[in-house]
Amino acid sequence: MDKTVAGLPEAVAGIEDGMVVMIGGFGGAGAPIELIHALIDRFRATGSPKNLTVINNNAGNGRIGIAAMIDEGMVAKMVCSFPRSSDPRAFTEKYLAGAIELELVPQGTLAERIRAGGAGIPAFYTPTTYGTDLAKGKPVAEFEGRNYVQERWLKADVALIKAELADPHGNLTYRKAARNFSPLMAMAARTTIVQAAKIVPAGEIEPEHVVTPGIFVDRVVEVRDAAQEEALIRAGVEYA
Amino acid sequence: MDKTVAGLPEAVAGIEDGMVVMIGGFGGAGAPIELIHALIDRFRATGSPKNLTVINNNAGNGRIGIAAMIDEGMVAKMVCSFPRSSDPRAFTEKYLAGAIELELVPQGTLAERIRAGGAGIPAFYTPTTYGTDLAKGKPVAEFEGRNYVQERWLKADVALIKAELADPHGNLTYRKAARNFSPLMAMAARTTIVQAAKIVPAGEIEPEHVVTPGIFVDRVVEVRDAAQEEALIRAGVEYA
Amino acid sequence: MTTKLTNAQIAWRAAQDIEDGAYVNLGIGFPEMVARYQPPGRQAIFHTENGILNFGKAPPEGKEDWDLINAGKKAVTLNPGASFFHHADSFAMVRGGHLDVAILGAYEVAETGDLANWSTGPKGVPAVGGAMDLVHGAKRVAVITDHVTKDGRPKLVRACSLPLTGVGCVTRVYTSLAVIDIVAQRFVVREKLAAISLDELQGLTGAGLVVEGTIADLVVPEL
Amino acid sequence: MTTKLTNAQIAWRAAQDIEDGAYVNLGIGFPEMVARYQPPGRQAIFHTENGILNFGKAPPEGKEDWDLINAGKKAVTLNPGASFFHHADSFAMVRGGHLDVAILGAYEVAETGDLANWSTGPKGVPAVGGAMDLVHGAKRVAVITDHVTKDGRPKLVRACSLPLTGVGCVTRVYTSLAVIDIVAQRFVVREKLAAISLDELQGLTGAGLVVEGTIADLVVPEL
Repeated sequence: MDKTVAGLPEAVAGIEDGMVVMIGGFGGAGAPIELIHALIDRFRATGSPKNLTVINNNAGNGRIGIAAMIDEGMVAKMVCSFPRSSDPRAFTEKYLAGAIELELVPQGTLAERIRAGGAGIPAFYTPTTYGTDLAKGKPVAEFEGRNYVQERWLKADVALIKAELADPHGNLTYRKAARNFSPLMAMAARTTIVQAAKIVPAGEIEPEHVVTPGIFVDRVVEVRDAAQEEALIRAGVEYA
Repeated sequence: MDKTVAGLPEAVAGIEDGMVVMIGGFGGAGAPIELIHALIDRFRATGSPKNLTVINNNAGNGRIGIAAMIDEGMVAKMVCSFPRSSDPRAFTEKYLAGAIELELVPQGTLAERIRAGGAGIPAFYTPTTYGTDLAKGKPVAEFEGRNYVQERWLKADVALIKAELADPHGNLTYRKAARNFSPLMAMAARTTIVQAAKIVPAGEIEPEHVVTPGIFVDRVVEVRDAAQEEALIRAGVEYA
Repeated sequence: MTTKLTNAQIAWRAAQDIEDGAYVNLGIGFPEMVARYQPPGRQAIFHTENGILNFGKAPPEGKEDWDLINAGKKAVTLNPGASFFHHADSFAMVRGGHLDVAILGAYEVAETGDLANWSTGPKGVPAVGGAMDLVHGAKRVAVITDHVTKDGRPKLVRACSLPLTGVGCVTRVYTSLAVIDIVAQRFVVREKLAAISLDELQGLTGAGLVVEGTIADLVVPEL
Repeated sequence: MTTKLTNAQIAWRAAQDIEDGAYVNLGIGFPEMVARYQPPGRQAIFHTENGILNFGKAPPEGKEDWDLINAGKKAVTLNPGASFFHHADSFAMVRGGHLDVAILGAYEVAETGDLANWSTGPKGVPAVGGAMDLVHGAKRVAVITDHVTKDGRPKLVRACSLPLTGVGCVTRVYTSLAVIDIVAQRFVVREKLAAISLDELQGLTGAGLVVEGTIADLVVPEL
């Protein structure tokens, strides 16, 4: 059992045009910048993958990461809760020009829909959005005198995840609030690709401390000294 | 913020007739024997609580724990997936005599219903039980060409939980497979009562290693050298 | 001198109602200010949607850890007894009724308890974040807001004109002029500034005000 | 000499189809035996519903840790790379399609893929455990079973007479006489013991057998 791959190009291999890609991170915490940039490199070299649907809480910041994917024209649709950031120009421009689609999902519903995708729950009811514009067209039902909206699972072809420790089985831990959506996305994707700050031998992560069990992970690549998105933004870095 | 209570009687105070009580544990792993026996002590002294609905994976073993509650006549209904054990006499006798009600729930559905109760999800769809006797009377729906059964959340008035470490905020860790249903039940009960092998100062449990955040916990009592149910069963211990 | 509270004073007043040991979520922006005014001797536990319980103050500038942020993406620190968890667990806390108080900002609040605080209309890029989740589940959903808009129109109204965040979810409103409960779909005035009459308050409010018993003076310190 | 495989030999045959690195759940009882016969050079990762991935063999008697048990409540050990998780995550692995193989016992299997393995009827105390969850979600749901009941009646049938565990869920059956796939609601014979004719096998089966191409000999070692 060895899910480690040698480098970033191998890690992002097989991501094809039109795929649905979940990308971990909330703001800069947990953004798998190196995996994203490896995917951009492939797009620049081969013209693929494009027409991607990207699922993330936000819709990119500045000129790196998801924003750079959008700038490159790789993204056809964003599914997110908050397509704003300190510098949302990349998404905003394309959106206002009608060049990118947006599915706006409340943050908690987004998390629960992804979990449902990973857990084999095709639909569930939530009070969130009942009576609002975002519930339009969705089935509603009353339970115990209160109204709820039916929401559907979200699944992906691929998840790109940033972890702290990984072992060759794909067991993962995360760093602080960089955990956010990543354990859920790892469950909900057909192929889960992880960049870890460190790969340790099997058995070194205490079984009680594993946050994402290896069954949810397909590939692991070690990226030491990975960039933190927020730090790059503040430093004005551009991936161009 | 100090959720610790001095002793077992204080820990189980306020559990009243007719309440729904979730009890952690799968087999002997995670069974909060001392909390259960404290509740039995109160019943013997006061005649209360009785007419309880107990939610647990099993329905008691031997003459201790939940089996002893059943023998005492405290339990009106069991909600469980597997009312068998190495010695299921207590439940079996009452059930065959029509003196106790049974709601049989598949194990994964039981877990998911409890999680739903804790997460504010009143209903969800699962493939489990579709086309079987256990789906009778439940709504069904088709999603993406496959059939699913609608299941409802499970909530409780009280959860009795066995943890390994606790801090005064109620943050918890568990020991090995004794984790099982406990983190879910802690979420789904109005009052979550925990016996912990050790109470440590706030900050001693690494924030990354907390399994149950304190928001889900109401009372914590330290029970050093707690009994392990399976060990008691094998030793032939009876709580009588 | 204008006869109204500053934002800091509104936040201070809201903070006085947070009990010791309460689990609290403060919305991004103005509501975050409430944390500054916890009464002495009381300790609230703050929740942030992105997966932390019991976070503390901002770190000194230059000492930020950008993996340790709140829902507003501001750097925070941890208090002893903190914990991390993923987004589904975090919103289980929200939606599952585990928070004691959520304090949010508002564009409009209706006497029905409806809240509009996420969209000012169809222009631009819509963004909702956790607002629609937060209005459900907390035992008490309170709003802090100026009593009127910048151009003087009422923010407390009969029915919201802007897109709703949630239906019938708000139970108390702390404004720059008054503390108002929503009871049985009516605005019930609990406190108001002594310098303003009930008639004046009614004139600045877009729905009928109800009085039950006496109205206390809304008294806050200089801040 | 009876011309049929022992349980150990059925388990051995099932084990040969488990690929290196597969995530596998073995039902309680007879299916647990499959773990003993992993082919050399292949490492399967075993999942148990009560919250462990990558558990290992039973500990020596007297060395049991009763907090470290499998779904059958037997003491187990951990292999390097193991993890613990709660029941909702555990059944997310099951229901969410993350297991490669689930191997279960059966009272009856129908040519439609329906499985009956949890109840022999309304008498006694019903108990279901994780059986109904396990038949959904694993990429491959296989059954190991004697070909006929103790009193000689077919266990592979047109339609189950006992209460169902799941509808259309089984894709392969390893019996004491044959290896049979369920394809388009028909039993397709892939392997059978050389000592038994297809007619004899049909005579012991409660639904029509289909042949696609050749039937291989079912060959297993002495065990």
